[in-house]
Amino acid sequence: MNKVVANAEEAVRDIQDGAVLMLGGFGLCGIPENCIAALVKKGTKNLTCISNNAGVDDFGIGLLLQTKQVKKMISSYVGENAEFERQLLSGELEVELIPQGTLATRCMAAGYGMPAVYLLAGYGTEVAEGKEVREFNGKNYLMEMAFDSDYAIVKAWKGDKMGNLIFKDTARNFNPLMAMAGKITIAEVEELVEPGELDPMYIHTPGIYVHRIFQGKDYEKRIEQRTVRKK
Amino acid sequence: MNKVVANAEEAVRDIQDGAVLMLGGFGLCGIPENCIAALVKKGTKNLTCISNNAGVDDFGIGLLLQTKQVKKMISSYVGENAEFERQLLSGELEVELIPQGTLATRCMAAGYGMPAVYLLAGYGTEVAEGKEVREFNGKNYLMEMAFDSDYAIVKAWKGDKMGNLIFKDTARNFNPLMAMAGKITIAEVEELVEPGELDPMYIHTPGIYVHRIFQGKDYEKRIEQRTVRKK
Amino acid sequence: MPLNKEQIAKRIAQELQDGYYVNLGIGIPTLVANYIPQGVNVVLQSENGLLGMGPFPFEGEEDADLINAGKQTITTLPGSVFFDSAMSFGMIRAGKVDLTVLGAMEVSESGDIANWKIPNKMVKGMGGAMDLVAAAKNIIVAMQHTNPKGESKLLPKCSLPLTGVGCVKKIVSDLGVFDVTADGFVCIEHAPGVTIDEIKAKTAGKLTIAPNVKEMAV
Amino acid sequence: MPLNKEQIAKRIAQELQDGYYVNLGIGIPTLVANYIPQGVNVVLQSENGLLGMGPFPFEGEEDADLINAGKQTITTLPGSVFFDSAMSFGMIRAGKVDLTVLGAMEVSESGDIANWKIPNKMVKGMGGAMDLVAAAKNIIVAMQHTNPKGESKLLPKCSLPLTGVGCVKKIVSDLGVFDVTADGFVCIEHAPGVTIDEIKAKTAGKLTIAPNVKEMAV
Repeated sequence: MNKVVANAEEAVRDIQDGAVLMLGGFGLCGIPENCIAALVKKGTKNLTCISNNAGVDDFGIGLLLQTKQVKKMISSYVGENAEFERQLLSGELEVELIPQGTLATRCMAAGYGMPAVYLLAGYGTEVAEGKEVREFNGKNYLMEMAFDSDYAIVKAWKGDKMGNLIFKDTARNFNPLMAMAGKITIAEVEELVEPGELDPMYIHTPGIYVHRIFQGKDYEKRIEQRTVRKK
Repeated sequence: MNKVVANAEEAVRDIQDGAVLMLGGFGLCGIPENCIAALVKKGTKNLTCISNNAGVDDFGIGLLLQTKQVKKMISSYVGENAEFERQLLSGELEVELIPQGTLATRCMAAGYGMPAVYLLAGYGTEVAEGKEVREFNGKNYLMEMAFDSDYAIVKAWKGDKMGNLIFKDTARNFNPLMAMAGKITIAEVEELVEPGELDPMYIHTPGIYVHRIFQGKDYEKRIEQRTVRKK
Repeated sequence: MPLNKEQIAKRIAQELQDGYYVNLGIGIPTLVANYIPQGVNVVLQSENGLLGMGPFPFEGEEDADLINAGKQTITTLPGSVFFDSAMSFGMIRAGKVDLTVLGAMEVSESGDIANWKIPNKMVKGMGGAMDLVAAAKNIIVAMQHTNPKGESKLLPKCSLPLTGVGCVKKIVSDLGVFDVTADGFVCIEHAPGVTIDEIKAKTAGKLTIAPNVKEMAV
Repeated sequence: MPLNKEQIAKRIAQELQDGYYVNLGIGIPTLVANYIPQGVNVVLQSENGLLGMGPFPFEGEEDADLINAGKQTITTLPGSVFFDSAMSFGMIRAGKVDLTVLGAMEVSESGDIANWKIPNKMVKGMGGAMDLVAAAKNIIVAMQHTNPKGESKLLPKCSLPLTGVGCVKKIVSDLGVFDVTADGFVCIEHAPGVTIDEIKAKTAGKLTIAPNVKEMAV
């Protein structure tokens, strides 16, 4: 069993043009910075990116947008990105907007081998168009399908060489859900440790879901909305 | 906010005859010993118990069977209990057998507000009788409904006064799933601590799911199959 | 005088009960946290994966890994818990969050809400709003009664694309407090100095004035 | 000579590949863990919520909170993980477990399996068997070729209530190794000293002998 790869370049080596990727993170929090940089360097084109947000102009998935590597974004909120807006309005970029909880649950469904789930969000709205509606206990639900993605790329705080992962604070967000959902799951971690160094009771993502893992480097961990109070 | 109750008697005080209960545990591992004892003492009758197993003759849910308080068991495996077998064969007790993963997932579905899920287990078997079958990607799934239970009764290792829970090792099993699924969730814990004493990154059940919590006592934690190797 | 944003938030805070789990949206709803009544303990949920959201950090103590759903740096409190996004919306969908407060562009007399999309403008997305409005068990809308053009935001039917159907239970606007009932909007309180006539004039949807309507205490 | 249980387990162990995640059922399958080839690292899953199951504890070190799906006291290994029962079956259903080995009362030539219920006998339940057989991506059955009455357990159709449909990929019995194909059972190996004629005589379902059938190496 050897899941450890040397770096981001090796981790994303076989991602082909046209691949469907899941990318963990909420805003700029908990995003796989190293793998995004490696994808920019590799120049893989026509990517479909499933990710809650699309980064900002010069960080996160925004970097892949700048280089026009993204064909389609599947997100819940794509607000903070001027280049994104330009590509969308010009028709260069396709966008599918999905309620945030639906996005999360469709990842989870994939990880749990459940092909479809029934969710409340979006009933009676344009999100419901073309979807099966079904009533349970007097409420209307939409049938939503599990995501089918080629790669899930996640960022964890700590991981061990068997692929077990722990996420820090709210940098957890979509990461463990996507980790479960990828046909191939790539995890970059701030600290890679030996098996046995993580307490088996407190692992968020069991290593069985993780195919490649590497110790990331040079994390910027940019803050999108720095808010403070005075001492 | 006051979720802390004095003891098991107070925790189960309002459980009425005919209630539907979920009881955590796998075999005798991670079962709510204190609450079971309190239910025996209280004498509540005609209970429907959703629990993976039915205990042994003189421990676990077996104690509620001895006193004939159980009308129906919903379980995946009920093997180790002679009194159970007698009541079943005599028609005193109703039993619904459910695949273990289906049992777990129907609890989870309730906790996630998903009214129904599609699962593979049991297709083509007698478990499928009366259930909707649906094909996704060439495989046949059964539609399984979220459980609807009045009370979930779980046993945790540590808990804080806001109801946050941590389970020990494989005593986790069904406990966090059922904790999410009860209209009222009662947690008994080996160690009750102040809010802030549990690390917020490593809590298995967020307190929002827990309505009553108490420090249990006199845990026997019986081992069902003691297996050892020689030093 | 119509209420200012702080007063709207203050009025909504009166709806909080001890032990509530509450999700506060961006904008006026966020301000509600500043007016939680004495003796009332509530736990704030942030849908990106936190129960027990605390105040903003002190300068220099910001942590990029600890943000709220508005992407602001925040802190935790004793008893806080982190979880993933599926569990976060799962607990909302399962009715475990007692109250959700959010803003709106329009609300209809049947409780429909529109707050995510304006045709022909750049659409940023619904984020968690559709999940929250569809699944939360109690939803209060905090908003201005009229839009910048002076048009009513309480309508017979929403004109903008919907976020959710029949889900708003109560509105606190700068003019008053309104229950959303099977019989349309019911004004139960008016802002100090705001007349019933003004409320009637600025409410396009079906409006009833509660017999015991009173002046809001803020 | 038909194989004994240990030999069946030993033969199945040859199917293990480095890096496999494996679920071993109760009985003969459990013995497979004793014959994992040198240099092959596998991780054992126990469906009650553990990846990385270790050996039984030393006397006096048993822990009531640490058991396997057979309710036996066990230990962990470096890299072990605990999780809840929904995630446990979720990872099986999602095809993350590479191999499941379990016993059977009957297997049909189309891969149906019966191993949980005998009519008119006390039914203890299916436990996790139905989930495992329906969802695991690769299933090997370990069993005796015939029942105590000498009747074949490899049948045209199962006579007992099914556990799962069309799911068994391979059988290792005391007489040989059989692929379960669209064309029925295909004997690819025979036990040392067991003749093809004996296998034919004791197999009720459709049976083909592979052209390159060989003697099993155990």
